[in-house]
Amino acid sequence: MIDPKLLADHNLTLEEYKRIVSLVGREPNITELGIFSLMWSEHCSYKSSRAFLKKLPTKGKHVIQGPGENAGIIDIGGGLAVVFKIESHNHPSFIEPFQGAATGVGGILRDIFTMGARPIALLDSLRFGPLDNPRNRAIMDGVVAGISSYGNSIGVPTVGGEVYFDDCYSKNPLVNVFCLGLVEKDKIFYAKAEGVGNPVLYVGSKTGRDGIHGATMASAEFGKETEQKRPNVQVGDPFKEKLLLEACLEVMDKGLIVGIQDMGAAGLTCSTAEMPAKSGTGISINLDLVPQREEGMTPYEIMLSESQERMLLVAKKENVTEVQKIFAKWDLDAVDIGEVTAGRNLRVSFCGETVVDVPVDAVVNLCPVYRRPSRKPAYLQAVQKLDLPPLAGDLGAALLKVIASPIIADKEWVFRQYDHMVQTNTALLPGADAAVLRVKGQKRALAMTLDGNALYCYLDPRTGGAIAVAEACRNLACVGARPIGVTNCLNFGNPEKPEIMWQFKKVIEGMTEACRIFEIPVTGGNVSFYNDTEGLSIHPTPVLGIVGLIGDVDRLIGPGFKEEGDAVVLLGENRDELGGSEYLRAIHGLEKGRPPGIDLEREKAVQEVCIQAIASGLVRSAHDISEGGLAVCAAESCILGRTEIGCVLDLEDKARPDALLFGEAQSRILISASGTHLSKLLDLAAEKGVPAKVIGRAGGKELVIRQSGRDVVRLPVHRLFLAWKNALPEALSVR
Amino acid sequence: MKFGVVIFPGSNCDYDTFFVLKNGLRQETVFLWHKDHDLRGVDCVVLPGGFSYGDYLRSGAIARFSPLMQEVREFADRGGSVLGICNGFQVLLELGLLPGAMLRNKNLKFLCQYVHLRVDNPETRFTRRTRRGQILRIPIAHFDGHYFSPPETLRDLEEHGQVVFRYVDEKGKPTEAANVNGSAAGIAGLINRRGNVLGMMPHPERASEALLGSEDGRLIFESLVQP
Amino acid sequence: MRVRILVSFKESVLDPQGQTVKNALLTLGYGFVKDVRQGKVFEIALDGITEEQARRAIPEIADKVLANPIIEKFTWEILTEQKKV
Amino acid sequence: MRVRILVSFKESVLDPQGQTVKNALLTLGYGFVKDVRQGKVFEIALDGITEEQARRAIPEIADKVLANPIIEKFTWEILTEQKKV
Ligand SMILES: Nc1ncnc2c1ncn2[C@@H]1O[C@H](COP(=O)(O)OP(=O)(O)O)[C@@H](O)[C@H]1O
Ligand SMILES: [Mg+2]
Repeated sequence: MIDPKLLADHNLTLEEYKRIVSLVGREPNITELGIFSLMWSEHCSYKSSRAFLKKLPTKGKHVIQGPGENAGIIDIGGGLAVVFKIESHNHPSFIEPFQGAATGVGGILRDIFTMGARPIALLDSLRFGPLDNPRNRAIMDGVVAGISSYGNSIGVPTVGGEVYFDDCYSKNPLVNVFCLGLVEKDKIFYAKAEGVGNPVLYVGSKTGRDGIHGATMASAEFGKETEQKRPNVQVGDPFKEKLLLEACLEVMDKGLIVGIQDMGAAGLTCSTAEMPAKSGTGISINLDLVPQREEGMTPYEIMLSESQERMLLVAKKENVTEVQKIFAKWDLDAVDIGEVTAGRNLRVSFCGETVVDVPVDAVVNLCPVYRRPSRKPAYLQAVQKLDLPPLAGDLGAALLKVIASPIIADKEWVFRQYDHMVQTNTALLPGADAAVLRVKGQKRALAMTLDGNALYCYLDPRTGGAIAVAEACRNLACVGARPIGVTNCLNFGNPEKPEIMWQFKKVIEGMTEACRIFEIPVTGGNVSFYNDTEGLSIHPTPVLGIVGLIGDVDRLIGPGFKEEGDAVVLLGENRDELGGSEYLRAIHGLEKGRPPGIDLEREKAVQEVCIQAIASGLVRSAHDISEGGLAVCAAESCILGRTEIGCVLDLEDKARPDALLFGEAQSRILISASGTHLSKLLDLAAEKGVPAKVIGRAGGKELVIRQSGRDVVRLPVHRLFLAWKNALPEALSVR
Repeated sequence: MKFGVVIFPGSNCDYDTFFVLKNGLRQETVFLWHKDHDLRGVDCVVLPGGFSYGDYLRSGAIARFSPLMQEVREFADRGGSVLGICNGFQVLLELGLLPGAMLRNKNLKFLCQYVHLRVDNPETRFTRRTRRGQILRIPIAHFDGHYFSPPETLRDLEEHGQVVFRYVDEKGKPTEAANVNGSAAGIAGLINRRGNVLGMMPHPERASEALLGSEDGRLIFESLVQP
Repeated sequence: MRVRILVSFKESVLDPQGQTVKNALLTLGYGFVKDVRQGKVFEIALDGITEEQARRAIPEIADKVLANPIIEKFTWEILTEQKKV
Repeated sequence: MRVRILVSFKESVLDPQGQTVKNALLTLGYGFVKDVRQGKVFEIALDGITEEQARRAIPEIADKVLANPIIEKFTWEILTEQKKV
């Protein structure tokens, strides 16, 4: 009988093992066991999440490919489609921040170009522990350098992203990377292994012993024994990947291959099992032919290695020489290691012996699906109860502090390290609400953003999930883009804890509802469970990656005020909501209260007004009100233009002054417009039933906010600018 | 004017440069492959930005040995126009077509941002569409752009007007803060004595369309095209 | 006192830099090159500690600051006069 | 045969990486650190040439490829067994 320790090492339960035995029809050997352990890991099989993910809406007129392939695909017209996906690389980035983050970029890029698309944009969502801890600073420094090194070198611009800080990420930083590629609709490729007798080609880097069990590592909690897991981290080779990218796109463009799959998590195992499983075929390969970097590798090691920068191709027989010629041009080998077979098994031989012979369906599709128990967490009641602290005396001082909170402060320290302009499409640089890329030769442009407020999700997962979608869409609306597709990365704790499962369920419910109302399809994503270290879980952290389309790139606007004298208009309504705000966290040290409520229909109407107003050229700037509330939004609008421009806002709301300034009530956008366009803008809003009110005027050198005629904030814009600009570099340069 | 844009393994601004020359300036433009020996009859060779050979050893150190670069050297010796942008500039330094070497940026980080350049020599075939002292707003994107050469060389470069572009602030002052990568004498662009080989760290091809935020870089390509 | 610390990737870790240099050398005709590994070298000048103290401090520094023990290994030596670069 | 080549900046060239390491060490309390210089190390495995040939080829390789003589200098040695990292 099987050794329980061996099973534990492979993260398999006894029940799962018994199922394997019955599926294979005998006891698996060690290599086969390794294969099942990888493919049945949480990371690859989605066994705890699948049942819930099914609820997400995935249909839409323009969806070419929904979940189930390496990335989702949406038709954008004009014969073009966008291919996009988000992936996490959390655990490796904690163990080795630079290489962990770098190889995360490498992995998501391969997911995109395997489909025939040229990657044109990267975005990254990063979460770290507070920067007063040197360890957290070192992690952030390494992660940013790693992303920068890989993305810059391969020549894909990193055009946006987000950075958050919270204690819960101190031992569990999150590194989620999103990539978007552009493909001609009739040149899309899939991970297929069709055509019995077609050769299977191995291309890219040689296989080494690196990263064995990377996928299972991402599927278990971290503890003190992390040390032993160390060698699992790989070193990335962006130069090799650049060659691989060019060579793969060239063979695909010439139509020389049948199917292609990257070897990322779970390496050769994943690609040789998934490709035939999708095509109803089998694959037979000979490991002696696999290019190896190290001597004496066992079949187990070769099959489970997660060496980077590798791909598996299935080519048409008659094209092999041509394919090899193209790879040779890029200084790469394309080695024929096997063929597509009729039997639906994965057969692997090594030194003349068959070392693996298992049904691909069993490996890929027959992993048990779990409906793990869920229970409402006990902490919720305590954290949702908020006794508002007494009103701070000087709200101007509070604003200076909130705007310098690392969550809100300028992120240039990060994105200056990323080449965000290569490929010369970036029409709106990092720092705006969403990144905007022109499509060469077209009037239309693409907008994209990553968003997710984990504190809201911690305080109320369902509302948090809905707001994450709404806020991402609002960011797109602020640049005039209508959302067309969603990808998402769900970062959670250990799903075997019922409380975590409950959070997961609720967040998905919220996201599902929002996606339905916005009518945007989810085309894929990634789930990262087991983000716990020594028993502590991170806040539930969904990261939404939403892509939008802009009709006319010449109408593009940014978040900063443009002209003195322009009217400042509030779309939406101020409300007395302080729960879950950055103000409470930064000024009072409280992560408490209920997050702001959200009326999704209202939200949609507000965004529609903004999109239409921009398309009609009625507005000169638009900025969404989110973390930090109205005061921070106004200050940023003063700062973010080509030159600093002040403003005076006159508010009549009855709310508590700090709630009015810093509350994060949803569905609000701050717009500036010239006098000539104002009435049309207000008419448009009225027509859609959206509250819109002129609340002030841009101009001068100060930010002045009045409530019922009394100044509550009066600050020179330049002071706000300096506080916002210097906060992150200063926090990071402390010794 | 016929342009040739060189592709090394790891070049990544090759298409960007090609796009500006072909679609923006409507010039005949071809790609040149690093393994070839043929310059395909071009009038100007452009070495684009990127990370040739990953820049793993030193930026530009391996690309200089490409077969094509031997042709480019002879082409330059015959007086042909050669423009090296970013990694292309680094290749020209390694090749010895321009003097000096590149060190890591002074803050030891990759820098991608707009900078201001002052034209200190408008009398070259690469800058004749600019004025002396004109300020150009063009982005940089590099890790190793900290120009170095020994004091004698620097003196020599200044004496012969070989410093074409210098990092300055928006008013045209060569301040320490404006010299973001720490280059000797704030040097952002250099020309050889003969005036036919220019290397520059900033990316003019990223500043050749209003939509992208600046058209100042276009002046450099237009200078070359001008009869 | 001067010490020299060499830091390089562990054997099983991919060394893209070394690989690239190796390929370049082969293309240039140095066919006798079988393998290249690239690493970092640190030369540190010390003052005010005994050799014995240095022998304890240096590996600590290397492990904690100069090398990343997850993927790198290091060796070190105290430099006698003629060994300085 | 294995050779080791050390490449480092000439004295006249500023070494900001070394400076950064030095500052890091000082903040960590290693007050006895007076100076740090950072460089590169290459370990090359050779095959099919005599030691004499290697003694001619290695400095050539170092000078032509591994180091940039404008900013860098190098030293090299043939490694005896016990010296391998
Ligand atoms: N959060 C999610 N929402 C929607 N689809 C998801 C989510 N997470 C994963 N998926 C989809 O499940 C499918 C299985 O993922 P797979 O490609 O095996 O994962 P990976 O590439 O992460 O190893 C993919 O198509 C992926 O897009
Ligand atoms: Mg995948």
